[in-house]
Amino acid sequence: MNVVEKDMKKKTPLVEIKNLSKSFQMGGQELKAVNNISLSIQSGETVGLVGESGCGKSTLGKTVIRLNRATSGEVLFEGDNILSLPEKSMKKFRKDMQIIFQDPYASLNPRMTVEELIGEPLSIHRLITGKAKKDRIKELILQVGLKPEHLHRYPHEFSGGQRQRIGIARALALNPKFIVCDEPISALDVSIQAQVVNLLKQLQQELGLTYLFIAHDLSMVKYISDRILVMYLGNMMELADSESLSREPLHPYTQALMSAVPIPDPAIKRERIVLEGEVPSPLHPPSGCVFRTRCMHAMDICSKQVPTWKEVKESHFTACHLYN
Amino acid sequence: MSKGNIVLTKEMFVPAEDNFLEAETISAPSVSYWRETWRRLKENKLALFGLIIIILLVLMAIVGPYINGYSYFEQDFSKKNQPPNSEHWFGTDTAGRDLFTRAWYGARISLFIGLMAALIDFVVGVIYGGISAIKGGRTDNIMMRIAEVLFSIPYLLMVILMMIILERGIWPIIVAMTITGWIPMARLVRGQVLQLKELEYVQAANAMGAGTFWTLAKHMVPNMMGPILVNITLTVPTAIFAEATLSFLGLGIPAPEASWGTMASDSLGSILIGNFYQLAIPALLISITMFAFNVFGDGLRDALDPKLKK
Amino acid sequence: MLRFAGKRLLWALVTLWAIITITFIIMHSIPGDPFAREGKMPPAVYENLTKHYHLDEPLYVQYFLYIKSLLVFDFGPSLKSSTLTVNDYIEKGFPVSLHLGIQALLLAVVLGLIFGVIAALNRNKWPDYLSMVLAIIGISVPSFILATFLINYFAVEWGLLPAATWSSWSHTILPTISLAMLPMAYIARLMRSSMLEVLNQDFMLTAKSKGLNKGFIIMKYGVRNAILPVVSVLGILAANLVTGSFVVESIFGIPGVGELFVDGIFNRDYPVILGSTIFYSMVLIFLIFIVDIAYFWIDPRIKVAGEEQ
Amino acid sequence: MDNLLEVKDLEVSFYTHAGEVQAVRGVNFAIKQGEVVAIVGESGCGKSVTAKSIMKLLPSSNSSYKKGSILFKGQEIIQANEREMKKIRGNEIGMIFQDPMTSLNPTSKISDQIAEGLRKHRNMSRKEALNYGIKLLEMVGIPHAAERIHHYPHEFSGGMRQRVMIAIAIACEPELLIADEPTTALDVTIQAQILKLLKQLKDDLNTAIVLITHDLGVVAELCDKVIVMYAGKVVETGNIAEIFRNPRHPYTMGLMRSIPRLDMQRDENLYSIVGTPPDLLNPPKGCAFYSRCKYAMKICKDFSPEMESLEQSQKAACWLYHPLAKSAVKTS
Amino acid sequence: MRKLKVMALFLVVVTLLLSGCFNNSGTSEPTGTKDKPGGNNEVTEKIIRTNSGSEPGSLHPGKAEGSHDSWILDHTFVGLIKKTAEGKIVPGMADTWEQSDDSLTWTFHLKEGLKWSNGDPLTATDFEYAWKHVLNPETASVYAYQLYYLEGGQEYNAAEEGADLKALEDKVGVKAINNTTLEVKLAQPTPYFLEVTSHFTYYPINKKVQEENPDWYKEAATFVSNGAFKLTQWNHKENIKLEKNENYFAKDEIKLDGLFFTLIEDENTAWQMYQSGELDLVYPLPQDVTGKLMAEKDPIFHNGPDLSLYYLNINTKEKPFNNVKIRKALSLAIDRQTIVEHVAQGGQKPAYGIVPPGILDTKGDFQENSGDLFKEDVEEAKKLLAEGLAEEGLDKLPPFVYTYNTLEAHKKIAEAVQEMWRKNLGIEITLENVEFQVKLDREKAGDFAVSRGGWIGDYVDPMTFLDLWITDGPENNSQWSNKEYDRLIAEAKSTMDTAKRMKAMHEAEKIAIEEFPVIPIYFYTKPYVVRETVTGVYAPINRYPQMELADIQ
Repeated sequence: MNVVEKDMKKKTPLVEIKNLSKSFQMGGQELKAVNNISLSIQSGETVGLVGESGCGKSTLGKTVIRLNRATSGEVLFEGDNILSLPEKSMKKFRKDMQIIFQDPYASLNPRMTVEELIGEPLSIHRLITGKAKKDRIKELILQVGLKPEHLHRYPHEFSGGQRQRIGIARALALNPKFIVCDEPISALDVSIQAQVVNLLKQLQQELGLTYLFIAHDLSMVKYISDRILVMYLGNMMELADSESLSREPLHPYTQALMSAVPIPDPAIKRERIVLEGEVPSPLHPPSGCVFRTRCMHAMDICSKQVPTWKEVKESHFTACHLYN
Repeated sequence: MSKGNIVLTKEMFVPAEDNFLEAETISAPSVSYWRETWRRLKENKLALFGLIIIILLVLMAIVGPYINGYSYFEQDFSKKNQPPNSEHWFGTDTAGRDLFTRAWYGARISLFIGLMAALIDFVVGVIYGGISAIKGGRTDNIMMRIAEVLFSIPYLLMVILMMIILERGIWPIIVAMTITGWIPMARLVRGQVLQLKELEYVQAANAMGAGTFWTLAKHMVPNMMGPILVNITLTVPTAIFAEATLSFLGLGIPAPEASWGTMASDSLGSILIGNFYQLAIPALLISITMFAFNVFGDGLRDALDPKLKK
Repeated sequence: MLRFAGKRLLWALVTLWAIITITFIIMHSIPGDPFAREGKMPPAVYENLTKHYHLDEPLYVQYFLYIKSLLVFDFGPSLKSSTLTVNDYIEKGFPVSLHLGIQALLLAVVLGLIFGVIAALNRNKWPDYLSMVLAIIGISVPSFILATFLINYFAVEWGLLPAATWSSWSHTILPTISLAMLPMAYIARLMRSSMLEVLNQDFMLTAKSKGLNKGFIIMKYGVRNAILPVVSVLGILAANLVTGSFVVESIFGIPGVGELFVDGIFNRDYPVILGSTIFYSMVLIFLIFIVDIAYFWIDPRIKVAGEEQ
Repeated sequence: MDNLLEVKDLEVSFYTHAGEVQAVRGVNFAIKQGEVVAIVGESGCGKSVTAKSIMKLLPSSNSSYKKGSILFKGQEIIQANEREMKKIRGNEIGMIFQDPMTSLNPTSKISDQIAEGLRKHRNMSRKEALNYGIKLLEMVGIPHAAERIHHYPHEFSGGMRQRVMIAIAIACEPELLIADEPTTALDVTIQAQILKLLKQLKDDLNTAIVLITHDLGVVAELCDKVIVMYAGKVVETGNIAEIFRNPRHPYTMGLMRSIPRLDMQRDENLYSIVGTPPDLLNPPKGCAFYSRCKYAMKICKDFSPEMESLEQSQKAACWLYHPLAKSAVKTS
Repeated sequence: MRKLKVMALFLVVVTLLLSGCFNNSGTSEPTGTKDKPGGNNEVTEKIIRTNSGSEPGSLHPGKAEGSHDSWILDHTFVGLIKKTAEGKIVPGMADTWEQSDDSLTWTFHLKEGLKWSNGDPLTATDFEYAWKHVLNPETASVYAYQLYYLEGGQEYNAAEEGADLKALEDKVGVKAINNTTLEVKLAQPTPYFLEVTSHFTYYPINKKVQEENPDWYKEAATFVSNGAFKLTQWNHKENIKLEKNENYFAKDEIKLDGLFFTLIEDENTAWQMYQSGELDLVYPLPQDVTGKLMAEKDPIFHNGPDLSLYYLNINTKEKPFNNVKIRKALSLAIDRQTIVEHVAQGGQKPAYGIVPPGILDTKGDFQENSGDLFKEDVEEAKKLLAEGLAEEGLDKLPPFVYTYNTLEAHKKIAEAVQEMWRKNLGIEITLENVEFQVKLDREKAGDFAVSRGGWIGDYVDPMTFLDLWITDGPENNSQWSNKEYDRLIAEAKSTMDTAKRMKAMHEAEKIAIEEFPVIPIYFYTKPYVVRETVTGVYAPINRYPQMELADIQ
């Protein structure tokens, strides 16, 4: 992808998230899972979404493709606000956006054969039937590196990685433009993770897909993403090119995340930033900067004022009082 | 590096070309979920025994009333209160009717009541519980409250109401069985749907643009079948049991038809004059049926629960 | 906790109101008349009776009159008894049904749990089969048959226990057994499946890895966790037991409240129908509330709704 | 040899309706006092089964030790009866499980769950056990331990629960701690905390640790020795420096190379091992890795390689290191 | 700590249960004759233990209803007259009485020195007060119509709202002339009036007690009566204990110390309690047991006559049952002997008429004098059916429904009748059991074809049966109407001439049997068991077994 292309697409983002918030009601209290997120995703781009569990990244992913009802904000898909559409007209958009789930065991209906699983989106949209459908399914299963002989088997007969590939094939069936990858590799063995990531990358190149890639593991995200958004407690912490983010993480949280990644090399000894404590309850987020309770640079102002989101360097945004 | 009898040659150490062909091969034979369940069920001898009894009962209900040439209603007072003998295998009742024929005729009615009650419970329960859980929120709340209220309204009052609305026959009994019988089923389904709703494959279906009905039919019902089936195997005997209790209150099926419940309640007095067998026969049949369905249900539960997989 | 209780109370009142209203409608929509009988009743007598019990008023007036008297906890008179009011019936009958119900419940719970645990620990072996067969016998014999058999053998044939009535503790044994069999079997089955599930949990392995004794593990790790589903059904079970069983009470001649539910309906004794329904619902709602509290007590994970830390 | 634990030729099988699953097919390793050994491999490779075998925690109804021996301080575990095992479990060997969310009894307070082992193995009074429990919780880094000990598991987060699990496992100061994927279910930041804790424990208590993981990153941080398992067998062992510097078995190489590094370029393709591990119901008669191996040779299909010493402590089971195989390596 | 708490709770519950909250702890359940029939002689108190269905609705004579209420009232109260075991009328509270020539005014002279069980003197005023109390519309007495024989009785009871009740009350034809003289004025001559005064609505109540405490009848402690026994213990819904009333005028005739009624509804259980020695007298009995005991001629078994008829209503307004031949065919095709012998099993008498035996005619028994008014004849029935169908233009009897109310005994009879009709006439009918209330409702609405009916005589006179089927009679569910019948009944009602009355009633019965508005099945009996050690129990035709004069050996 050359620079010119990139610039062209920049003008018409495929997905534009504007001030998106999502709250849940918990025993009469409001849990802000996603708080005021804005993000544009260009066509053909992969945006990584990183944060610890419970930071709202999955909720964001699901809200963007309207698996959850947003509390406020907009999601423009090719210019249309899909959040305000009636359920009926939403079906049209469903073809263009898909999701791959985290748990390869839970995301496939155990009572269906692989053929039924992959063919399901085709059946729902009644796009093609009969032989055409059979052929398409065969094509899909080959595309994800499995064999047609697997079509009549049930999910439980496959290994985690194979299942994840079945899930990918299913997501591809409708030729979507945009896929939310909701931690697709977290549940897999390291050796299998590479398989899946390579496959996703390869498909992106072949089919021009756009990904929102959610993970809690920076190393893999960094590898697959063009840009990375770091979230903490439902809030945006930092957004940048994956290169510049890993080279020069600005937000202390990002720094800690980077540091936490274990390096498979006993020779490298480094001083790790180990974050103390746990993520606070999202029911009672800290005042001001939500990260301040675990931040080694926390200042007075952090508890009083919410840091503003600003572009500290070119295309490198962060919300931290350190950069005020 | 040679291992006793293996002779290693240089040719063996050339790169294998076709080794990747087997990389994704699954060697185990394909086993579908239901076949796996059936196999596990077969291992449970008691459950299998239950199933065989159920099949036998159903068979006897079909052919039993024709076997020895008596009718279920013909009275012959000269032969009343005969203990089981070669002519009347189960003996005769106080009106000289053949108990063997009546018992199997009763099996028809009792099993029919049981099965219909289960079927209606299933249909109503799945629809009600399903809608409640899928709609969620306020609708769910209201629907569940309604069920709660219904549960507290005197059962008998509704039975009598049904008997009046539906007139005579077997249907008021069946409706009476199900009038609140579906509520546990609805609760079960609701719970299951709530759980399944969160499962990723259901969400995946939503993401594909599947409608409510599709999700319910394709993903939810098949995956709830386990608990539902188990519940059904328990509804059948419960309905048979409840019919017996209604018979005790005199609200059973109309005479001279026989159900196990009416036979049992009719012959309660027989134990007082030593005609033990008149009560024992329906009581035993009810017990055997309950037993069969219960052990089968238990076995089915075990077989269907993948967590209990060895 | 108080807020929670208050909320529950409010809900209970709304539920009760709905139950009263629906029951009121149903009972007036089925044919029959509390004063109808096989005999001549001159119209005047009939009118006097209906006037006396306000049954000549339009239904909505009767409804409001009833609700009004309910507000002072007056369930009204019984149309069939000029001696006892519905309040009297409940006051006199409930302690008896309660006593019998608690006894049956204790028996059912204790035996049910034991059978269930034994069955689960010996899954698909003979103790499992044996305890399930025992439990299923409990489920399979309708209580009216069981009661008749029990009286016939224990009282008439062997003379070990009194046949019926409610006059000493030995009189309570047979009805307790008759009443307890079904819930016992139910609890045993529930406990078995719940216990099987718990036995497969990770923490069972943790317990084992600590080198604890098997009995200790089974009790503290197994039963303690497996009992939760049993507790959750205990509310309805207990409500049904302590409000009496018509069958058992009428066979044993026990002066409980069980007969109210059936006799009231058969006699079209409207205040009794309503009174017994409300009474049952209140007991049910109360017991479910208690069970929720108990649940909270047993299962620390459950936070009572509306009560966040 | 002052080996704390010695596993020799261990073979463990499970029996399912489909037949015998040979989960562990001959495993050898030894652990010395205070040593940290990692057992690495994909899920289903038998590493967890090996760990549970050491504690005799496998369900007796459908599994059996086929062969081999497990010697713990010279005592044969396989022959030990329940009474003897009870003395070992929790007392001399502690164990941490993968999922801290399900490994604690949800209906008991933490205090009870810690105290149980102490009271049994150390004959402590209730009060002593409680005080000691608080000390343990402080040791594993739980703030306000004196107060928190009275809480229930669900009141702790995942990371905290894993700390509690660790506290329980080390309560009786076992000489061996088996950690079965202790960080897999945790977030990276929490994983870092737990690893730090384990490292510190090892230093403080001189406990030998068997760490089971599929994540080589974790191994590099903590361990002295690595055992790589594949399809129920050990395919490579060695000390950590050797293995990371120069992995010899193609499977180990693959594992190493499939980990993305932060310094990797985006357009570089990740190395990946194709395919899936074989079904242990019918294990291949040759090398189990044959169908996924880039260097596979004809011999690998039919003959299983033996473990071969390659470096000081490094051993691998691969035909590539057979004298006859030189040419084959070159061509790949 | 928690374990301790749980243990403590458990102990509390268990102690609570074992100590028991039995109503009658402290009060005694009599031991009576223990164990085997034949009893033993260790008994110090002579108490008969028996069963009395469910809790009495009321033990106030003016409010009571139902037979088992009256059973206890019979033993606690006594009216103006009493009846002997043979059915003879003897003085009760009244010593003598006379009627005016027009038979409209009766004067009763009470015995001297009568006392209530609490020692209060019993006067004629108590009778006047009691009767007027029953008739008072505000009392809402179910059996008020039993007093409609009195002049002004019906008018008072049927008073509209706002009417001058006092004035109406004063017009009621009962008056205490002095303490011992009661004057009664009747609305019309009533030949069986004397008989009627033995009904419990005519029992006196203690005016003083009633006025001071209107709830006196609800508990044993405040209960005041004038009969052979007084109520000393009433554990509601459990049991009732009566003890000998020392103030009873004929207390010397009373040998028993008391009666103990266990309130148990289930007949089977009651019989089992007899078997296990917990009861001495059981009525009613389960059918099967009756049959067995009768067949074995067990000495404990007794069978009294009963003033009641089992019959089937036929809806004469509905086609084809408007056809007499069809009705008759149905009746003739029923084998009553079989029903009595094998189904009802209580030694009942097949009914070939309407009036049960036991009612005095001018000479002998009314029923015996009537004789069998028709004969069962299957061939005749077939012929009649064919003719009837032809007249109605039908070739087959359309299927119809036989409605009976929920009771084992009714069901068995219905099944037998169904079979007989099927076998003898080749007709198929459906049986429908409905709740009693629903059956009444349907009958009132004429929504039935054939329904089971039963009638218990209110007083011992054929009229209590025969006036059921007058045109538009309240119990005329068959909706049958026959002018001649109506005329005969009216004639019998208006005359005091016994011969004329009886003749008219015999004729009326004949008409009813010719037209079969109802199909009589059998006349009930009253089977009961009583231990052999108990003597002197007798069962009057319209009463439960009387134990007043019983004794225990």
